[in-house]
Amino acid sequence: MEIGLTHYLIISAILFSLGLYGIITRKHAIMVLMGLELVLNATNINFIAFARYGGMNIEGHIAAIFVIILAAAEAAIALAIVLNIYQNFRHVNVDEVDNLKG
Amino acid sequence: MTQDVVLPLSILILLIPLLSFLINIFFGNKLGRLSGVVGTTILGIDLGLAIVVAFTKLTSYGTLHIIQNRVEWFNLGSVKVLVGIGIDNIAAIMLIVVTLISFLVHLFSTVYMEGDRRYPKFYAYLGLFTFSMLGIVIANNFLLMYIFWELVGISSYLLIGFWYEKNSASNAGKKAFITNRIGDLGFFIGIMILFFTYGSFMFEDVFAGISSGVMPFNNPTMLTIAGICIFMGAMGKSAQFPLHVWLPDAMEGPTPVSALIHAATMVAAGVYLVAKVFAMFTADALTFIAVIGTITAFISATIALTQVDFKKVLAYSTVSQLGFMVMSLGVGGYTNGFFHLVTHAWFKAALFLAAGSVIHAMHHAAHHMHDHHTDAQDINNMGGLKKTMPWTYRTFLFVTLALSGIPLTSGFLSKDGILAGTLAYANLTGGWHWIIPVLAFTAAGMTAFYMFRLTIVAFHGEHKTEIAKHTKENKLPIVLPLVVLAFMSLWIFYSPNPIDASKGWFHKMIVQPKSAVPDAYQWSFLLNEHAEEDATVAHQAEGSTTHLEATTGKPDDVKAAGHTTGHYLNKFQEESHHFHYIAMILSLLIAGSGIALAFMIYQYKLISADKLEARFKFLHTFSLNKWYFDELYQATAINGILVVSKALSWFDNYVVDGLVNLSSYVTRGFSYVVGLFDNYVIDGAVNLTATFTGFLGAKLRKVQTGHIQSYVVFVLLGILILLYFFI
Amino acid sequence: MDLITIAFYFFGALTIVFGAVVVFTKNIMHAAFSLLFTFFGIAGLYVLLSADFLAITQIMIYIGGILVLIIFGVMLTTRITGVEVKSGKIGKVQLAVAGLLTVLIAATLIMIFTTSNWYTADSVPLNSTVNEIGTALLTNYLLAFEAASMLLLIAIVGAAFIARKKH
Amino acid sequence: MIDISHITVDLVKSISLFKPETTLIATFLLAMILDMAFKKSKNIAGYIAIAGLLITAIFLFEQTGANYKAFSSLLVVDSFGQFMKFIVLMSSLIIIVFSFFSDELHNAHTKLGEYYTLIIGMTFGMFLLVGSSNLIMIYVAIETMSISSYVLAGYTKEVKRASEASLKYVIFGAVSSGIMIYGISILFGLTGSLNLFEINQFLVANKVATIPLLLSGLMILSGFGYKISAVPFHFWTPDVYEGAPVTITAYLSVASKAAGFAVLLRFFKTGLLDSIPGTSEAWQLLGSIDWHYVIAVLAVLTMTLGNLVAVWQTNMKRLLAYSSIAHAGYLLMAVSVMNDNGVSAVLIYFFFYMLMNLGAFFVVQLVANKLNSEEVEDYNGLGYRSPVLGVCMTVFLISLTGLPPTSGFIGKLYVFSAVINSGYLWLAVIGVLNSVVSLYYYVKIIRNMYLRDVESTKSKLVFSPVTIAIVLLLAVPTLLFGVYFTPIIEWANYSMNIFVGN
Repeated sequence: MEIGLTHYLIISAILFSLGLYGIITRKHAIMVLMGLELVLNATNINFIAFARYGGMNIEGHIAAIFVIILAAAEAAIALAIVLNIYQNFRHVNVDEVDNLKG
Repeated sequence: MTQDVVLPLSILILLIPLLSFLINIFFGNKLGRLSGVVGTTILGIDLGLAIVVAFTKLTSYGTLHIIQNRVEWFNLGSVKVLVGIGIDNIAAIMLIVVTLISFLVHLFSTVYMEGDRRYPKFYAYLGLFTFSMLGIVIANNFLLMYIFWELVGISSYLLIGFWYEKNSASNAGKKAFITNRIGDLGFFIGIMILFFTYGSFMFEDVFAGISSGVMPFNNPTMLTIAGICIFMGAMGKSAQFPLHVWLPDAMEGPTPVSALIHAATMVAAGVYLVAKVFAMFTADALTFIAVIGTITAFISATIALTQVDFKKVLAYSTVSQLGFMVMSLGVGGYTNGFFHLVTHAWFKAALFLAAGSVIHAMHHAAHHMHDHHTDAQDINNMGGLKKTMPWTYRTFLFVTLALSGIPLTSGFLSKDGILAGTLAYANLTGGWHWIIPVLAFTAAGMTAFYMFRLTIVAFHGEHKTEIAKHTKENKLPIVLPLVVLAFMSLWIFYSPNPIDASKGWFHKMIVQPKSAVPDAYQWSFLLNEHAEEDATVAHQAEGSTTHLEATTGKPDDVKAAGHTTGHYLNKFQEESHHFHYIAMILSLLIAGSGIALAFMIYQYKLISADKLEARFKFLHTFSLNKWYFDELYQATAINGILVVSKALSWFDNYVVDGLVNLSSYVTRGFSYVVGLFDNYVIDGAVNLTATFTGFLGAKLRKVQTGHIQSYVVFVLLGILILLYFFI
Repeated sequence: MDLITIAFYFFGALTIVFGAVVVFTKNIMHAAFSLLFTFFGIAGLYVLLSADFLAITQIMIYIGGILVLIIFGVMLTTRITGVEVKSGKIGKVQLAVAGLLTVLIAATLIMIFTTSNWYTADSVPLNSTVNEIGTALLTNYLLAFEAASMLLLIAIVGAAFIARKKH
Repeated sequence: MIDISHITVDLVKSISLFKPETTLIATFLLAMILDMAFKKSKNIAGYIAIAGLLITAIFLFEQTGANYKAFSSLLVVDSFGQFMKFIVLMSSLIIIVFSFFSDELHNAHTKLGEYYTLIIGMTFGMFLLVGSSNLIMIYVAIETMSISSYVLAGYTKEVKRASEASLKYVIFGAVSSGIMIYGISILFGLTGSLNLFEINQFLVANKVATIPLLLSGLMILSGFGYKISAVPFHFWTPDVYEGAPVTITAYLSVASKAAGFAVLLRFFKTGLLDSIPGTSEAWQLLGSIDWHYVIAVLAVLTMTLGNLVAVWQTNMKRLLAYSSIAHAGYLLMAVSVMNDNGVSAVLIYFFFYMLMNLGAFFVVQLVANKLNSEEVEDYNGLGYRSPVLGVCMTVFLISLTGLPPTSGFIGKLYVFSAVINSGYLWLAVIGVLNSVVSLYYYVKIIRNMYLRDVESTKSKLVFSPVTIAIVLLLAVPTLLFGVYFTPIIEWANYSMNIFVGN
C-alpha cells in the first residue's frame, strides 16, 4: 500500500493521544510539559501532511512554523512558572499543588 | 380641573413618597424623632393630592374609561417600547386606599415605633414602599408594572425583615422575597409571551391584539397559559395557594407594616393586577383563577380556626379574604371582587392596627412588670381587654362585624355580592362548579367564627394574666387611625341601601371591562358586547331600559338564550341579582351561626374544647378526602421526600432534619393535617427544590478537585461527549 | 517496498515508540532523551513530506532550543542524583481511566481520519520551500510574523520576571 | 521575483488602520524602558500605560465607520471590533487605576514595571484577537494574551496560591490552545485554507464531511471556551480567580472574556455564515451542523453550573468567579441565537457587565486592603462600617442579579428578548430559572452586609476619597444606565454588524 495522507494522520492521532496521556498522568510538571510538546508536534504533522497533499500549500508550513514559535514561548513561560512553583513548594508535582479547589 | 392635569398630578403623587424616602434615608439621623413627623406630613400631602385626583377622575370623567399617556422609552430591535401611566376608575380608588392607609400607618407608627433605634429608617422604608406601590397602581403597561412590582418586593423585604436581629424576621423577609420571586417568574414569562406576540407592553395594545384574534404561537391555549402566567405574579403577591406560605411568616415585621402591606396594599396588588388585565383572561384561565381563589379562601379559613397568635389569626384571615377576592374575579364578579378589595383594605387595616394597639399595650405592661417571658401576642395571655382598652375594643368589634359580613357594614355589601356571584356562576356553569359556592359559604361561616373567637378570647371575660390587667389604652395617634378606619367601614360610603350595593356609586363606577378574548374562548355569560356604551347610558340616564339580546357563545352554556338582559351588563350580572337575596339570607344564617357557635364555646362555654377538636377532625377529614389531598399528599409529597431523602441522607443535613421533623409532626394528630400540609409540604417543596439545587451544586463542586490534571481529563471527556452527543 | 515506504515506517516507528517512552517512563531524563528521538523522527517525516525547511527548523528549535530548555528545567528543579528525579506514581484507577480515555480519543480520531474526505489538490513540485515560506512570511503573513515577535518579547519579559529570584 | 506592489498598497492602508495597536506596542516598549530609567518612581510604567491607552482610544475612535480587511485578510477592522476593543481598552484603563490602590501588589513588590507592561501586552493581544480573521492570527493573538495573563496571574510570585494559580492557568491554557490548534489543523485539512473568508467561500462552494467539521469546531471552541470560561472549559476559572491578585481577577473576568466572545462571534459569522441568502437578520449557517443547538447546550451547562456551585462559595473572589461563569452562560445564550439581535445583546450586556463586575471586584479589593480577607463572612456589617461601599456593592450585586432598575436588568432584558425573539423559549426559561438561583448567593452577600452582626460591634472602615470616587464612578452609571440606556443601545446597534467581506 502506498504511503498516503492517512498514514501521516494516523501517526499524528497516536502522537496526539500519547501527549494527552502524558499530560493527564505524569506527576512531574516538566513531564506534563513534554506531553504538551507531543501534542503540538502532532498538530504540526497534520499541518505539513495536509499541506503536502493539498497541493503543496505553503499555508500549512507557515502554520507549523508559528506553532513551533509559540511552543517555544509557551515552554519558556511554563518552565519559569514551574521554577517558581519549586521555590514556593519545594517540589514540582502538579497533583500536589491543589490548595485551590471547590 | 381639566384632564391634562390629572397625569402630572399622578406623577407628583407617585414621587412624593420617594421624597420622604430620600429625606429619611439621608437626613434621618439628624432628624431623629422628627422623621416620623416629616414622613407623616408628607404622606398627608400625598393623601390630599390623591383625593383631588381621584375625585376629579370619578366625578368629572367617571364615564371616561382611562386617562393615560404613551411615551416611547427605548427601542428593542425594531420594536418601539412604549410606557406610560394611566388613571382609570380602579386606579383612582386605589390611589386613595394606598395613600390613606399609608398615611394612617405613618401616624400610628409615630407612637408604635417610638424608641426603636432605627426609627428614621423605618420611615424611609415606608416611603419607599408607598412609592413602589403607587407605581403599580398608576402603571398602564406591563413593563412599568413589573419594575414597580419588583420594587415592592424589595421594599417589603426590608420592612418585613426590619427587626433583623431576630433571626425569624430576617428569614421571613427572605422567604417572602423568594416565594414572591417564584410567582414573578411566571409573571415575567407571561409578559414576555405577550410582548413577543403583540409587540407592546401596553395593556391596551395587548387587549387590542387579543381581540383582533391574534394568539400567542397561534394557539388559543397559549393565551390561557399566558393568562395563568400573569396570574402567577398575582398568586405570589396576593398570597394565593400554594404560594401563600410567606404571608403568615411575614407577621414578624412590625405590626403597622402588617397593616400596610398585608391588609391593604402589597397583597392587594395581585388582585389589582388581575382586575387590570381582566380583559385578557380566557374562560379556562378564569376557571383556574376561581379554583385557586376558592382553595385559598377555604384552606386558610380552616387554618385560622386553630391559631393562638393574635396576628397569625389575622394573617390567615387575610389570606382567606384575598382568596375571596380572587375567587370573585375568577367567577366573573369583577366589580364585587374589587369592591371587596377596597372594603377589606379598611377593616383589615383597622384589625391589624388594633392588634398593634393591643400588642403595644401588652408590651408596655409586660415591661412595667419586668416580665419578659410571656408572649405578648398569644391570645391566651390576654382576656378582659375590653375593660382596659375600650376604644380599641369598640373599633375592633365593629370591624370584626364588617369582616364577618353583618349588615350595616361595608363588608356585608361586598361579601354578599361575592357570594351571590359564586351562586350565579355555579348555576350558569353547573356540574362540579357548585363546589365553589359551597366552599365559599363554608369559609364565610368560618370567618365569622374565628373572628369572634379572637374577639371573645382576647377582649371578653376575665384577665387571663397579670399583664392583661395592667394594659392601658394607647395615645391618640394610635387610637385615631383605628376610629377613622372603622368609620370607613360603614355601609354608607358605598351605597345608600345597607343591604344592596348595586345601586351605589361604586357599582356604577366600577364596571366590568369588555373581554378582549374572542367569544369562542370566553364564557358566554360574561360577554357584554356593548359594555362601555351601556355603562355610560346607565350612568347618564338612570333607569333607561336599553335592551340587549343575550349573546350566544358556547350554546350549551346559554341556558336562557333569547332572554333580554334588561339593564344588566351580561347574563352573569342578571343571575347574580337573582341570587342576591338567597345569598344574603344564606350568608347571614351561616355567619350568624358561626358567631353563635363562637359565643357558645368561648363566652358561655356550652361546648367543651374537646368536642370542638373532635368536630374539626371530622370536618378536615371530610374536606381532605373530598379533594384527595390526603392521597395526593401520601403518594407524592411524603413518599417523594422519603425516597429522595433516603438517597441523599448520607450527605444532606437538611433532609435528615426534615425527616426527623416530619416524623414527629405526623404523630401530632390529624387535626393539624391542614396546617401541616401548609407548613411542611409546601414549604417542604420549596425547601426540597432549594435542597436539590444545593445538592446538585455541591456535587458539581466536587468536580473542582484542585488537580489540574483531572480538569484536563474533564475537558477531554467534555469534548468527546459533546462530539458523540451532536453527531 | 520502495525506499520511501521503508523510510516512512522507520521514522513513524521512531516517533511513536519514543513518544510512548516519553509518557510511560518513570525516569525523567529518559523521557527527555526519548523526546529527542521523537523530534528527530518527526523531522524525518517532514523530509518525507518534502518540508525541508520545517525539518531543519524542527531540529534546530525543538532539539536545540526547547529540549535544552526542558533539560535545564529538570536540572533546576530536581536533584539529578537523588531519587526525586523519578516521576511519582499515580493510582491504578486513574491510570486505567486515563488509558481508556486516551484510547477512546485515538480511536475516534483515527476513525474520523480514515473515513473522511480531505481537501486535496495536485501538488506542484518544488525544489525548496524556503523561498515560498520567506515570501509568505513577509507578505501575507507579515502581521502574524510581527505579532509573534511581540509575543516573544512579552514571553521574555514575563519569564525573566517569574524566574528571577528576588525583585 | 514576485510582484508585491498590490501587497504594498494594502500594507499602507493597513498600517494606517493599525494605529491603535501600534500605539500599544510603542507604549509597551516605552513603559519597559522608562521603568528601567526611573528607578525611584514606583508607578511610572502605570502612568505611561494610562497615557498610551488614552492615545490608543483616540486612534480607535478615529476608526469609526471603517470596514476593511487589513494585512491580506489577517485582520478585520470593523465597528463590531471597535466596540469590543473599547470594552477591552476601558477595562484595561480601569484595572490600571485599580492597581494603584492595591496593597496586595505594592506589598509584594517595590516596583510594578513588568506588571503594567504586561497589561499593555495583554491588551495588545486582545486587540489582535478581536480583529483576527485568520486562524493562525487567532492562535497567535490568543497566545499573546495568554502568555501575559499567565505571568500576571502569578504576579505576586512569593504568594503560594498565586503561583499555584499561574501553574494551573499555564497548563490548562496550553492544553486548551493545543487542542484548539489541533482543531485548526483539521479544519485546514478540510478546507485547505486558514483564512476565515476563504474557508467560508470553500464551504459555500463545496460540501465537507460533517463529523470532522464538528470535531474541529468543538476543538476550536475549546480554545475560545477557555477564554470565556464556558463549561466544560471553565475549570481553571475558580482556582485562578481565587489565586490571582484581585486586579488581575477582575481583568480576566471582563477583558479576556470580551476578546473571547468577540472572536467566537467573528469565527461563526465570518467563517460559517452563508452570505448568499441575505446576511443581516437571521444568519444562515453553513453545513449540516446545528451550531445554534451546540452553543445553546453549552450556554445551559455554563450558566447552570456557574450558579449552582456559586451557592456554596465562601470566598468572594471564588464566588464572583462562578458568577462570571454564569454570566458567560447568559452571554452564550445570546450567541446561540446567531443573529444580529444576538450580537447586539452580547455587546449591550458586555458594556453593563464591565461596569458592574469591575465595580464588585474593586469593592472586594478595597475590603481586602482593610480586612486582609476575602471571606463572605467578613462582609458582615459592611453596610454600617462603610455605608458608601455597602450601598455601591449592593447596587453592583443587584445589577449582577439582573433586577430592575439597574443596568444589569437591561442587559438581561436584551439577552432574553433576543433569545425569545428567535423562538428559543425553553432556553429563556432556563435562563430565568438560573437568575432565580443566582439571587440566592448575591442576596446572601447583601444580607451579610446589612442584616448580620452589625453596628456597634465593629469599627468603621475609612477609605480614601479617591477610592470612594472610583467606586461611585462605576456604581452611578450602573444605576443610571438602568434607566437611561438609549445611547448604549444605539451604539451597540450601530456596532452589531460583523464585517463579512464583500
